[in-house]
Amino acid sequence: RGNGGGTDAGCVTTDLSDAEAVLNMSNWPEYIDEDDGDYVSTMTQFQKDTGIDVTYTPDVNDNVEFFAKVRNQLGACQPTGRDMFVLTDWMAARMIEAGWIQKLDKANVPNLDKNLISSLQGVGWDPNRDYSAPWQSGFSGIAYNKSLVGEVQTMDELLTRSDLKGKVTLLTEMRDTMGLLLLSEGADPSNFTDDQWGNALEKISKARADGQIRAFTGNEYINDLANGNIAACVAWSGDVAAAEDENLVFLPPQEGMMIWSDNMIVPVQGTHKANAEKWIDYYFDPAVAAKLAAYVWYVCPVEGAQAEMEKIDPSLVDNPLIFPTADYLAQTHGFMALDEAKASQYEKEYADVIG
Amino acid sequence: MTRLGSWIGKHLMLTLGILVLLYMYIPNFIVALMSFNDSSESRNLYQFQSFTWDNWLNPCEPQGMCESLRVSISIGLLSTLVATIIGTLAAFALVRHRFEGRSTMNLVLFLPMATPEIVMGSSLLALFVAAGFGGQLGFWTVLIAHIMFCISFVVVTVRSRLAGLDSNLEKAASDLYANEWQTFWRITFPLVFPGILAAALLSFSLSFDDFIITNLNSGTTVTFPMFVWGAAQRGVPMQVNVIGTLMFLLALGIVIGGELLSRRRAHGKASAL
Amino acid sequence: MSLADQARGDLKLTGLHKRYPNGFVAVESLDLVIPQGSFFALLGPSGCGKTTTLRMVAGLEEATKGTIHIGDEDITYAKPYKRPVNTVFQNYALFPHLTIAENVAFGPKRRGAKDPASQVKEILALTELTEQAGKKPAQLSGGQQQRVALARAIINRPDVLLLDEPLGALDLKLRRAMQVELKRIQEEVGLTFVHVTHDQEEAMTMADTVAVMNKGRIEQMGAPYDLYTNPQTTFVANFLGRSNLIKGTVVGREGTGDDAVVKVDMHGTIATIKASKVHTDSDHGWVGIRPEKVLIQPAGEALDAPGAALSGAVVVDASYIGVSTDYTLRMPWGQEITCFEQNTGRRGGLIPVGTKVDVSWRPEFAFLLDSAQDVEAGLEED
Amino acid sequence: MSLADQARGDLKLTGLHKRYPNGFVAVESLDLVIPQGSFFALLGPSGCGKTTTLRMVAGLEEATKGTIHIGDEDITYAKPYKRPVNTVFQNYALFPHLTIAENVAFGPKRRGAKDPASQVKEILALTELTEQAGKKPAQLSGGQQQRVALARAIINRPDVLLLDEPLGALDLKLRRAMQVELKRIQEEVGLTFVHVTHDQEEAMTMADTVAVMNKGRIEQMGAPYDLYTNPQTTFVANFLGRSNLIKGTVVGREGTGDDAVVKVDMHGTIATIKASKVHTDSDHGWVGIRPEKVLIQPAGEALDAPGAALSGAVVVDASYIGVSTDYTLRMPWGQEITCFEQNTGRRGGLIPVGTKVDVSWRPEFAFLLDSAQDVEAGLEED
Amino acid sequence: MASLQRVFGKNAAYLLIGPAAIWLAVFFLFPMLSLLTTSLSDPATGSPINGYTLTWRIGNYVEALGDYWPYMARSLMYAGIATLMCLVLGYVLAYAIAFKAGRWKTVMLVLVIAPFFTSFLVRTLSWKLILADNGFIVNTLQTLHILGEDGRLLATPFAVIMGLTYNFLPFTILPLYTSLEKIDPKLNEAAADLYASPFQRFTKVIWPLSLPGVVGGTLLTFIPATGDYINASLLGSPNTQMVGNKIQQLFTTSGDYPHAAALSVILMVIIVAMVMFYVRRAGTEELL
Ligand SMILES: Nc1ncnc2c1ncn2[C@@H]1O[C@H](COP(=O)(O)OP(=O)(O)OP(=O)(O)O)[C@@H](O)[C@H]1O
Ligand SMILES: Nc1ncnc2c1ncn2[C@@H]1O[C@H](COP(=O)(O)OP(=O)(O)OP(=O)(O)O)[C@@H](O)[C@H]1O
Ligand SMILES: NCCCCNCCCN
Ligand SMILES: [Mg+2]
Ligand SMILES: [Mg+2]
Repeated sequence: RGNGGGTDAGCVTTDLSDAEAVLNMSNWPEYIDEDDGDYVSTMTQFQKDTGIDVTYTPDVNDNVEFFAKVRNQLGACQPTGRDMFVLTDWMAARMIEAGWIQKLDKANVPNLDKNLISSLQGVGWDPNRDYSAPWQSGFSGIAYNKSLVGEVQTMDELLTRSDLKGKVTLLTEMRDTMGLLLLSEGADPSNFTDDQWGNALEKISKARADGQIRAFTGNEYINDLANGNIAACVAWSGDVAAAEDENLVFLPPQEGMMIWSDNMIVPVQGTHKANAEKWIDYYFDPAVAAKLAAYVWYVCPVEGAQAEMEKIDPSLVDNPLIFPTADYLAQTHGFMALDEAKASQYEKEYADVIG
Repeated sequence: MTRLGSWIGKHLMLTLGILVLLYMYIPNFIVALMSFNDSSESRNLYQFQSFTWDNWLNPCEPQGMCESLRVSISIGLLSTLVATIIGTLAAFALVRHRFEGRSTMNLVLFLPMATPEIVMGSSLLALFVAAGFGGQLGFWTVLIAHIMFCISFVVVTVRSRLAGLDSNLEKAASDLYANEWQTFWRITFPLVFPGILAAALLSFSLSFDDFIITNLNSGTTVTFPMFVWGAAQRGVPMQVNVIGTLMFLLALGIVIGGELLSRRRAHGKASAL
Repeated sequence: MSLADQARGDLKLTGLHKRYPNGFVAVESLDLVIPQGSFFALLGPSGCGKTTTLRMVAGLEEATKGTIHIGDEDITYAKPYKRPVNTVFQNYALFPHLTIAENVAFGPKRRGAKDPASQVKEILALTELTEQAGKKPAQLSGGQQQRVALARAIINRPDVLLLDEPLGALDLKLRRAMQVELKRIQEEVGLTFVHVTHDQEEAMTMADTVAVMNKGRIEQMGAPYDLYTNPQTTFVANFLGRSNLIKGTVVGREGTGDDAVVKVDMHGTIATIKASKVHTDSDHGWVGIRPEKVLIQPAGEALDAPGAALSGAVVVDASYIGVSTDYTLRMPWGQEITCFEQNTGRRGGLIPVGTKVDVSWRPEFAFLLDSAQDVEAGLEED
Repeated sequence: MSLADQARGDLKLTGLHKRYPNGFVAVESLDLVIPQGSFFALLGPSGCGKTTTLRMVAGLEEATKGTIHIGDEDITYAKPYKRPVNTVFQNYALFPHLTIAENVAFGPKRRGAKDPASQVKEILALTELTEQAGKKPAQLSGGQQQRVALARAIINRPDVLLLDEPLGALDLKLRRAMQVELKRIQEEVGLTFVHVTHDQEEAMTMADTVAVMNKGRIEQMGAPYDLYTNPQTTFVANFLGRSNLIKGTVVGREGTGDDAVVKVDMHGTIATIKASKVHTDSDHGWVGIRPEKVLIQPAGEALDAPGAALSGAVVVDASYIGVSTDYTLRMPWGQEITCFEQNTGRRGGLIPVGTKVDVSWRPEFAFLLDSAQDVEAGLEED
Repeated sequence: MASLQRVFGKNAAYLLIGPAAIWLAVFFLFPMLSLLTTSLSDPATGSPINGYTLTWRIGNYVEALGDYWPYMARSLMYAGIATLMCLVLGYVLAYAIAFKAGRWKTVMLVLVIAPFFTSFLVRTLSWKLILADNGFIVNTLQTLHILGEDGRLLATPFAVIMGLTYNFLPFTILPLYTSLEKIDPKLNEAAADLYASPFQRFTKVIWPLSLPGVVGGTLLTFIPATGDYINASLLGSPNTQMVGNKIQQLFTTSGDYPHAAALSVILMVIIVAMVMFYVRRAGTEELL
């Protein structure tokens, strides 16, 4: 059911890519490599190769928050000022369903079809990858600062251990935090009941009331973790390793962890779709993908990147955070697809507990 | 008692006052210090690592920061201009004229100052959305909002200056053959000007600094405070401290420079003859 | 070099009336002719309408009735900036943001004068302000500011210059010095000055003509000497200087023309008063005698004044003020009267309180006022 | 009912000195004894240190040297709120947020008086303010405000009441009325009043003792009559009233004791001056004659003063001020002197400008001052 | 002619006031009205994108108050304490500037306003740095045993209130200064002369005369502080969230405009009621 304008109303602009060699995109913080001394980042290289001037804004901290920022424009068929967003699967699905996302021109993204890893093909919300292209995948688990506290193995420890009191953060992303809690409840995040949901929520509520939780965060947890303002938290896999702080440890809770993917999508009023497609195609080149993965330490969605990694940093070739084995993937879970009513019910309940 | 001790005893209030002032400057001091922090080595942004000029030499390095600064300054200047003009006119009406609805107007002018920003910002957002402008949120809606909340402050500032103006001066001017227009431009305006200037400065700082109302009505437009807010999520780039310090020094420079200039001018003219 | 080279006219106020919006009538049917080139002083108690009158002349207030003419021109409704009239305001109202020279040049520039700079120079020299030209008003002393206000007005060579207590804010010594200055400048430029003041001495020493105003009307006007020696109402008698007013009954009128006199019985003594100084037709009246006309001598000593002499008065107070002494005497009929005596030194000291004295005055200086008038009129009310 | 029921002491200032932080010495080694219960007036030109002196007595400014005693108690460094001294400030400094009654009750309440209300009632009655008790200061007239300031201070029955130009802001008529009031109250309550004023007439009529201050020192003090008739310096001679100072050379000293006199040659005329009025040891001096002691008569007419008489003077200006006339005379040696003449009416009018006159004065009223002193001292500087 | 001029004069007043009146009517009063209608709309049938229809749903208010009253109470308490702190600190500084600064008056006044130009977000963030758990201040306090071993300042009510105090201090100081500066120093001397000790001088003279500034300054502090959420966000924890956080969250992430609007209206009503009561008590109505 298309919400608001969408494609039905013919809300697609003409592509100005031929005239304007620019690309405006929003992505999550700390999600791309940066120039440093002699090191030339993938993005700089892309701009050199294509002549496209990229304005890259790392302003996505939380899917819902970002959605709130753009929903009015998208709904009214107004430009958001962005040609591309990188949003998590469920949010990408919601936007595609609303008719706010442009179809990619397959001819322009040959690398996508050629190199997308099999586990990310044929997702229910975009079976042919007509609308989206994965940027990175990752896991949500526990991180802690080992200079401050001992190992934190389970979510229950995280929420109750007294040495962590007031030094724990959880993510504002409902699916990450609640997924882990459902797991610790013994429930399956991809298929759970309202009761299980309620129990999991109660756990947070209690921990919060006890003063165990210091904050609900987006990506900013990483600084506080390094600095010692927090001792342990729910974290995203790549961030911890990429922080290059030997005290910071990421580990899957004993109950298992969550997996997700972030996807590049082009909104209907994005006026530089062809440039966006060039970007997608470029990042689906295995060499580029390997270079990016070596920097951000997230799961690389590009087939052939593992081989290219050999040339860049052999020590990373077997890193399960980047190239997870089937075994490793066995302990990961996805979050149940929710219809609109359930989604907004859960989101409201979650918001009330964390806000 | 030591000499310092007795000085402090005699100047207790002044000493305490200076302490309060120092308290107000603790963050500014840290901001200035951090603007010289070399953060390239480690991503830990909470500690002073080592000294560098780099941040000052490349203030615009962080993606989007200077763009957001440009947006903030444009909005600041535009809203200052419009609010100052509209507000000054209103102040004149309120001080110089007795008209029906004057007290209502006084109330309407007071209200925005008595309304929490979150309420003002959200009501404006509700209006924009209800009026079908939800999609147009951005530069113009922010500008409109800023003008709105600056007007009251301008009126209050200019009004008090105007009320203190000796009305005999205008009468004297008209006695000396100045018509209404000349009286305004040669006497009233120059005398009220310091008040207008103060109002403009206040407007600019309020607009430049605003986050709450802006955040609600900006859509995807990013102002400097919004950039900082967003950047706080990933660790504020040290260049933000450069901009913070720079703006502060600029303001201080303008005010103190203006003061010195006017003093020197008064002095210079007196000794010129 | 006199500035008064053009022919100008007299200032004529006819039936001038001012009712303020709140209904208060500040000026009531005022008639006045002020001859061109004269120095005219307007005296009167606070609130009597002096400022209102001046403001109507300047055009800063609109008359509700009556007309204002300068020469033949009716300026009753002209805009203030179109009138050949300038005002020196009580608190000067100098423009604080302009230098002295710019303040002075303000009028000429508005009128598009050809060479304001040289005019300014000339006027600043006249008012001895040349050295202050570049300063701002706040940098000047009170006296200097006063001169700037004057210069700023005079430079326009208005037909009429209005001065609303321009010296009110100065202390006594400075005030006296400024009076001399003002008078000098008026004589030099020859403009018509209309000067409002509370200070009687100031009015009398400076003006050609003094008008005493009371409750929105002119009570009496004339040359200072005439006004002082021959007041027509108790108000004027009390307000302009001091007067001893003693109850009297007319017992006869004699002579004609310049020699006509009226004989008045004053508690048993007969006083002879010139008909020109009699301002009542009734049989009762107030005999007015100025304190300096009251001559006294301890009882029994020779008293050198012809005419009325009385004995049986007692000194009840003696107040030494250096140049003179004020005696308060209790008269045989109980009334207290005031006597002013110059300390010439002839007496060798003060007359002690309690001394019995004889009192006399020359009859030609007494005046007779209407007994229906309030004997306290013109004295400070609370 | 007098309030002066307790025994209090004299106010003694000894070697009092005040240097302001900027280095300016406002008061230099001032010695002064003010007897208990007296009305003392401090006169002096602007900036001479009067206010500074009072503020040191009140404790609002700290003396840099010297001591202040009341009776035997040293209060030099006492806190202002612990001194038995109160001040009536120039602009009254009434508390705008308190009613008149609350203003007046302020002091007693601070001291924890038992029944402030009845004290306030009494004082308000004394100062005729009973009806104003509930009003705020802004609702009162200037004169009423002045009385509140007075009441607020008097109610505390301080040993010493300081008045710093309390009448300075009032207009002349009101001022004269308030002087009478002030004097009445002082006599009624019997406190020591120290009164600073610019107005000489005020000082002379009100005070038992007048001190003339100049540049941080007391130049001369004494009873008004003594001070006026026998000034010791040109400053006092010029500042307190006016003086004609004429160059003279001592030609001889005669007699002894009370009869001792000094003979002075004044442009050819010999003046005989009492030794008690001679304030110089040198051979040259200024002979001082007060304008009211200068008697004139058109040349040839009889002049009734014994002693020195001169002819050849010419009237160059006559200024009529009602009660008297000021004549300016050019003397044969070119100097201009001032003559004050009461308009007794004896002369029948003014002496016209240009008239040749004879001049005389009684020798006992002349005084001789040191020729080393500035003849212009005490006159208004610009 | 006279009356003609008067009519024109009146029109001039309307011409002058017009732009401000229109601007505020359209972009302040009207939005407030629109906020009111949104607050009475059904959240179920509308959305931020498609708008809401007025159904007079009072339930929004009941729910908003029921669910969020702790936030409201916390806001009022934090803002109240911060306002008191501002009053104390601000009074000291305003007093020093007005009476003791001498020729440094202007300079000090400028220094009060200058920090405005360093974005307050930047300054608030640097408090986060200053108060960090492993920072100098916390360590010192721990060494002095003022704070326990695992004691902290950040993410406590203290940090939030301190942040509010810090950020709104200039708004207290300026009105205070304006009214202190108007007080004639002679009044203080007169009080000293009339046996008032320094403390009594303050309570009986200076303080009552500065009341307009006290009222103005506290209002300008309390009102925005109550609605603030930045300090609670950056320096607080989930347990120190203020009503502003909630309103902002409902408007943005939750997209629940009716409840957000209802909460805003409640906040506004409470503030207006408190202001009226306060101003009446302080007897400074003419101030408004
Ligand atoms: N705008 C006004 N509205 C109503 N009444 C006024 C107005 N201006 C003056 N008055 C009243 O008119 C009367 C005359 O005022 P005016 O200023 O002319 O007196 P004045 O003679 O100049 O007194 P002063 O010597 O005190 O200056 C006073 O009673 C005053 O209160
Ligand atoms: N706080 C101060 N710092 C420096 N100099 C001062 C200060 N207060 C007063 N003075 C100077 O001290 C001198 C005496 O001042 P004071 O106020 O005592 O004079 P005054 O005799 O009362 O004068 P006036 O008659 O004008 O009131 C003046 O020259 C004045 O400029
Ligand atoms: N630093 C990059 C973090 C990317 C996180 N993506 C979040 C997905 C959450 N479900
Ligand atoms: Mg007047
Ligand atoms: Mg003084």
